[in-house]
Amino acid sequence: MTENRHAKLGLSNRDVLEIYETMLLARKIDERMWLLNRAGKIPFVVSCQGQEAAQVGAAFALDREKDFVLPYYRDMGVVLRFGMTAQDLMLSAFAKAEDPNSGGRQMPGHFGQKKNRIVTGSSPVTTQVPHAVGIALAGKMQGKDFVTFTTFGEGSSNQGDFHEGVNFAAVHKLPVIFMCENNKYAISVPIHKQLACKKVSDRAIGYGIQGVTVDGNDPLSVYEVVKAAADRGRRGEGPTLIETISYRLTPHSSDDDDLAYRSRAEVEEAKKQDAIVTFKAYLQKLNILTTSIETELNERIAQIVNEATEYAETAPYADAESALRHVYGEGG
Amino acid sequence: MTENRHAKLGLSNRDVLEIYETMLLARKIDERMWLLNRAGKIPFVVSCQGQEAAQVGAAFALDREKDFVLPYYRDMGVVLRFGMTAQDLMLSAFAKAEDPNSGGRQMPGHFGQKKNRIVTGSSPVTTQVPHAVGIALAGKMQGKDFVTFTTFGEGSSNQGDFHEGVNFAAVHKLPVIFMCENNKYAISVPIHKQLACKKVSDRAIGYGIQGVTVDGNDPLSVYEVVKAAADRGRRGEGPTLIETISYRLTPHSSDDDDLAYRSRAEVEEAKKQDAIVTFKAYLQKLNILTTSIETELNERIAQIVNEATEYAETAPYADAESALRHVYGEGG
Amino acid sequence: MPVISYIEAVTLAIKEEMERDDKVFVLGEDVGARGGVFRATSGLYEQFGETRVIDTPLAESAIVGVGIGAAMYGMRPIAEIQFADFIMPAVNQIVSEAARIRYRSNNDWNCPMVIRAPYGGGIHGALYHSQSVEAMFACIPGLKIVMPSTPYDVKGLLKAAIRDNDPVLFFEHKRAYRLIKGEVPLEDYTLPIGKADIKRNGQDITVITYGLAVHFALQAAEKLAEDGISAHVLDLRTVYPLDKAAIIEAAKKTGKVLLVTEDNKEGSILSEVAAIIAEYCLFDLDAPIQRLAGPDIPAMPYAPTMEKFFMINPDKLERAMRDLAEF
Amino acid sequence: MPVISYIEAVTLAIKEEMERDDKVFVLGEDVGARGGVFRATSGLYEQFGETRVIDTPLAESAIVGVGIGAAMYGMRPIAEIQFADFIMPAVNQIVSEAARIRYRSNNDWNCPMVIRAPYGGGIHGALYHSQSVEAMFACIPGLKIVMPSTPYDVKGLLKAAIRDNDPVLFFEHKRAYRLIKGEVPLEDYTLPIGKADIKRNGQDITVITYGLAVHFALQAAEKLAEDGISAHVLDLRTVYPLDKAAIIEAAKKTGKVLLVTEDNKEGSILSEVAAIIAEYCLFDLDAPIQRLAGPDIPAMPYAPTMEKFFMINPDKLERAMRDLAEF
Ligand SMILES: Cc1ncc(C[n+]2csc(CCOP(=O)(O)OP(=O)(O)O)c2C)c(N)n1
Ligand SMILES: Cc1ncc(C[n+]2csc(CCOP(=O)(O)OP(=O)(O)O)c2C)c(N)n1
Ligand SMILES: [Mg+2]
Ligand SMILES: [Mg+2]
Repeated sequence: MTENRHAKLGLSNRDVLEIYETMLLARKIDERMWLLNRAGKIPFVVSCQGQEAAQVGAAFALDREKDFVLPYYRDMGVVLRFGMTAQDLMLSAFAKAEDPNSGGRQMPGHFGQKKNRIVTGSSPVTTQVPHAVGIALAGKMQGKDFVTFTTFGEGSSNQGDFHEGVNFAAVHKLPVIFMCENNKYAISVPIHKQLACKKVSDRAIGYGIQGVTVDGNDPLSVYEVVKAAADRGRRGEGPTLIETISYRLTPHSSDDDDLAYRSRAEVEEAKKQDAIVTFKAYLQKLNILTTSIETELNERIAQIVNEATEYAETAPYADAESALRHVYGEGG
Repeated sequence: MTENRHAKLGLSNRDVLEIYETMLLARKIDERMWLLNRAGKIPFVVSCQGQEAAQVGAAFALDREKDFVLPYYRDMGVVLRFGMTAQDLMLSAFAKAEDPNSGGRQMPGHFGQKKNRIVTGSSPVTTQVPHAVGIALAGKMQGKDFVTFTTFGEGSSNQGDFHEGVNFAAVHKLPVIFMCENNKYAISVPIHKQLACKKVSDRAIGYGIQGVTVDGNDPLSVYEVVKAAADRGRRGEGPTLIETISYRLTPHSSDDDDLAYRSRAEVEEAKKQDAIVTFKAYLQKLNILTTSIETELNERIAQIVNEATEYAETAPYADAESALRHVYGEGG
Repeated sequence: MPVISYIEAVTLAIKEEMERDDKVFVLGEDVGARGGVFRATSGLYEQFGETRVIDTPLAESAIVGVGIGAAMYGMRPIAEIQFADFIMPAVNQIVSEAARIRYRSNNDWNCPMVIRAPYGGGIHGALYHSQSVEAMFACIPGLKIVMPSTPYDVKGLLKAAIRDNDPVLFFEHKRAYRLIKGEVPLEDYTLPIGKADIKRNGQDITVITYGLAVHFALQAAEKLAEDGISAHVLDLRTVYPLDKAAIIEAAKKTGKVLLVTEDNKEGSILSEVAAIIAEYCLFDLDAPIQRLAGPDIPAMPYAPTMEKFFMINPDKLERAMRDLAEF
Repeated sequence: MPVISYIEAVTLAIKEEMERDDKVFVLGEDVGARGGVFRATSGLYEQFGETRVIDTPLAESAIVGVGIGAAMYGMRPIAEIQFADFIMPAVNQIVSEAARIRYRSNNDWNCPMVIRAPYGGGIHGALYHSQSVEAMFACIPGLKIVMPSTPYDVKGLLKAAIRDNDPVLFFEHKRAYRLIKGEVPLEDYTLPIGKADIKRNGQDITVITYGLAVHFALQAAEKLAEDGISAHVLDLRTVYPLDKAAIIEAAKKTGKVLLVTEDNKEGSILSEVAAIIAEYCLFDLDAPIQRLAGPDIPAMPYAPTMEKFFMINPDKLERAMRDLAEF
């Protein structure tokens, strides 16, 4: 019989159910967005599918009342945990005025919501890494005990800003958690054409910081290492580089055709490790996710996604002229 | 009695004398430049003093008939070994038209001389790192067996171009030798404010390449590791990151005042390790550098430096209007 | 002559130059098996293999910097920046290095390299997949910046860029990729970098522009022609260094000048074009020099309302051209 | 009023703002114990300690990027780029990030940050320690670019920049640091970013410039005055976004305009100034818009012959001003 691994981590059955629910909600919103895209209702989707466990496991290990997150475009699981709603995400997908991320100015996946300490992001990869360091530096100056958490792909870990940012945090022993969501591909480029080290986390050695690689399909393992990193950070022991290993289950984005560079078989094989399936099985084996709970959960999520979609679809766009606003502070 | 360490490395007594002579010539040219600067005759000097052993030891391990070097501004020892003359260097210090590096367009220390495969350099640090990778890539494409050798300071190893360049070379297993001349300071900033890893060479692990740290005050140790790296590169075994540890014996440049950030005592202490002294002692103990050879050597070098200075001082500047030339290829 | 699309002209020019000279190679993100996210390099990986069509790590400064090294050695790299917006991390390598290799070495070294990037909006690309970035580089001596408008110009100018002995930034309008088709001769030809091209002869007003806007200008010109207004359209083609003589001649021809760009207005390529005209043919002008450009906001937003508001289009050009004609 | 140097005004402005607001801090290379390679931050390390005067690793993209993060949190970082030439590695953080934080988040986040850098030549700095880099950024909505000419303007504008809620690039002419001295009031004051300033009133010709060249213009104006030629001198002070109204008024005032910059000519700040004039007051002009600028070569070479050839100076201005007056 399956042993209970979450209790040891201080997670209650409610906690792990909530982790699963958040993962599932992310998956369902993402799947809906693909349907909307294929139906010609939204121009673009970039997916979290295959990375929900890493994202939600990590976000649960943070303090959503005070920590700052600088997610990258796939991190729907992170922002949901930090307070962004399905409706917020759908408003962004439909580029509507009410989108809290950007008022419809940015593509979906460009997260930002100050009230939830989700820091505004852009398209050029890895630019958020030094930002996470700067916020941690500010917190240290102001005597705060929050940590900052930022994510990026393994391909993006080859950008200069990764190096400069992590090095700066290491020198100043700042409470930053750098999490590389290694999904084996950067669009079409496989990891062996991106880097030659065994583990992305090996790079931590070159900065004199802690580095760890963990199974990105296991939310509990990710929770454990991120929790440890956050604790270290709060204790003033500096940054941590974490690598989560999983697989991108969808094409890079709705504009991509992944058959050009990887086989269906490879994708099917990866789907066997899909945490939505494996973590669900774990919860079922431990009788935490009973059939009744599951039905209730699926219905609730379906309703949330439906309502969010309907609301966003009918919500208004920003006026054309409003594009002129907020280049600079008004009367500032 | 002192054991002969160079024979084991396949170096003859003539070789080690030549290494010492090149180190000493670099030192004497550099010292003369400071005098000229203090006398108001040349506007600027940036020194090799304290790093000659690393530079000359490394350059001797390369094949000056085919390898390409991309030196940084302190590498007088490297360019002398690769065929640049004292006169060339003085012409550059005096910014005269005949300066082979730039025709008097760039400050001294911005080396470049195509006929000797010394690749043109600039002021922004670390930009030469990807260039070294690109030349190695070109060599591989063309089936050549040369290696490329590039250097930079430990402070400069924190630039994004270091990370991007080394990673690219690692992925493509290119014959590049990256040598970090760690002299403990980046202008006024001590190494502990630049990076937090124990050794700069630890960064090799994050690229999956060989890394080694060596005593930069011992030309023989540096020769040994660079030779091994060059051999590996020619065998198609990829790049190497080498760190040489020494100390910057002069202020950062003629514009710097190092008393503002380090004590005289610290500098005096470091001078005890000065390779010009210690390697000389080694050669004397082995009776390779006899008094007669030494006198002859000192006289010859003094004459070379004098003649170079006189020639350069009286040489003409480029015409004002010639500044308009070579922005683009002419008739190309 | 066969009719091909703008992007087919890009692919064909690279393919032919790679066949012609084995020193030519391609490097960039997803340029290999994927054939580029826009398919500009499709087929090249299959034809020339992964040693000459290199999928690089995700690092633009290295893409350009490694290319510079190879170019200094004597190769002719064609670096693809996936979107012009992502050229920013490579600015130091482009501006401090590529542009100055020849000058700083007093002609000892040079850097024959092409940096290609798709730019421009109207494709729901939002703030970071729609930008025009040419203005940032149009003040850097040592660089040449080509921005073609037709398949014919694309092929002739890209071949010229690849054969050029200095670095060339080659910006391709991503919306033109499949929208714009045109005749392209089968035989090998090049077009001169640095020369503007008269795309339409006219007497009443002069429109000076480049890229996709050239087509908007030509469409608007047809409309105006119905009302007897004849527009002269000059396509800059090379936006840096500018073809002064052609600009002066075009401005003098009608004395009424409208400058058009998709970029923001302040500090765009048009500023220099206006300055040249104001310096060399002020007294030939019958109207103030008009500029039609994007508003001075960072870039075009994602929402269709705001994107449309930002983008120039044939109607906006027609209106501006009529106003000028009536001045 | 005490007379202080241009660089003392920089130091004083930072010192006073750090005393006034503990959210203000300095980060950069050698800004600490060394007090900056030009000594612009001297004394600050001793007064405020290493937590508020931070010697960073040698990495400009991180200096700016970390500053942006701190600014988004609510701090007011002052990042020093050691030489303007070395701002290039930070372009992505400045252009893609700092400039767009407010816009892309629809006003949810903002980035109150100052990026200071010494620019300009005439100090044997050669190709990479002499450049003017403002033109590259003077096309990026979301940025403000300030380039003061006098100690009074330096102090008032730097304080305004530090208190500004958006990113400001503050370029200081390194040759002006010790060369230019002037009266600066003891009491706290700020000057408005975005406003040009008339440095000399005149009737016959208008000179529009900024930075060190303002002083060259004033010296030349005195010479011309001896011959009864009266020059109007407008100091742009903020080169992006430009003060259109002031430019138009200054141009109309005399109808003869000379634009001056130390930067290369093509694609400089002057291009936009000329375009504004050509668009708004063409018919008020009695002479073509003249530009005096550096040649279109990468930067000024090291050799004194070539450096002098590149640099503008009072004589070159005087000649250009006389020619214009006689037009
Ligand atoms: C600086 C920059 N270059 C290129 C791109 C285009 N691009 C977007 S995502 C991507 C691949 C990212 O791969 P990885 O970092 O592994 O993240 P993943 O998408 O696999 O999660 C690329 C090349 C970009 N957004 N920014
Ligand atoms: C990109 C860039 N930033 C700043 C500078 C100014 N600068 C010149 S040398 C130097 C310190 C270099 O230190 P290190 O890399 O350790 O080399 P060292 O001088 O100690 O040999 C700095 C900051 C520069 N040349 N390039
Ligand atoms: Mg990936
Ligand atoms: Mg050093």
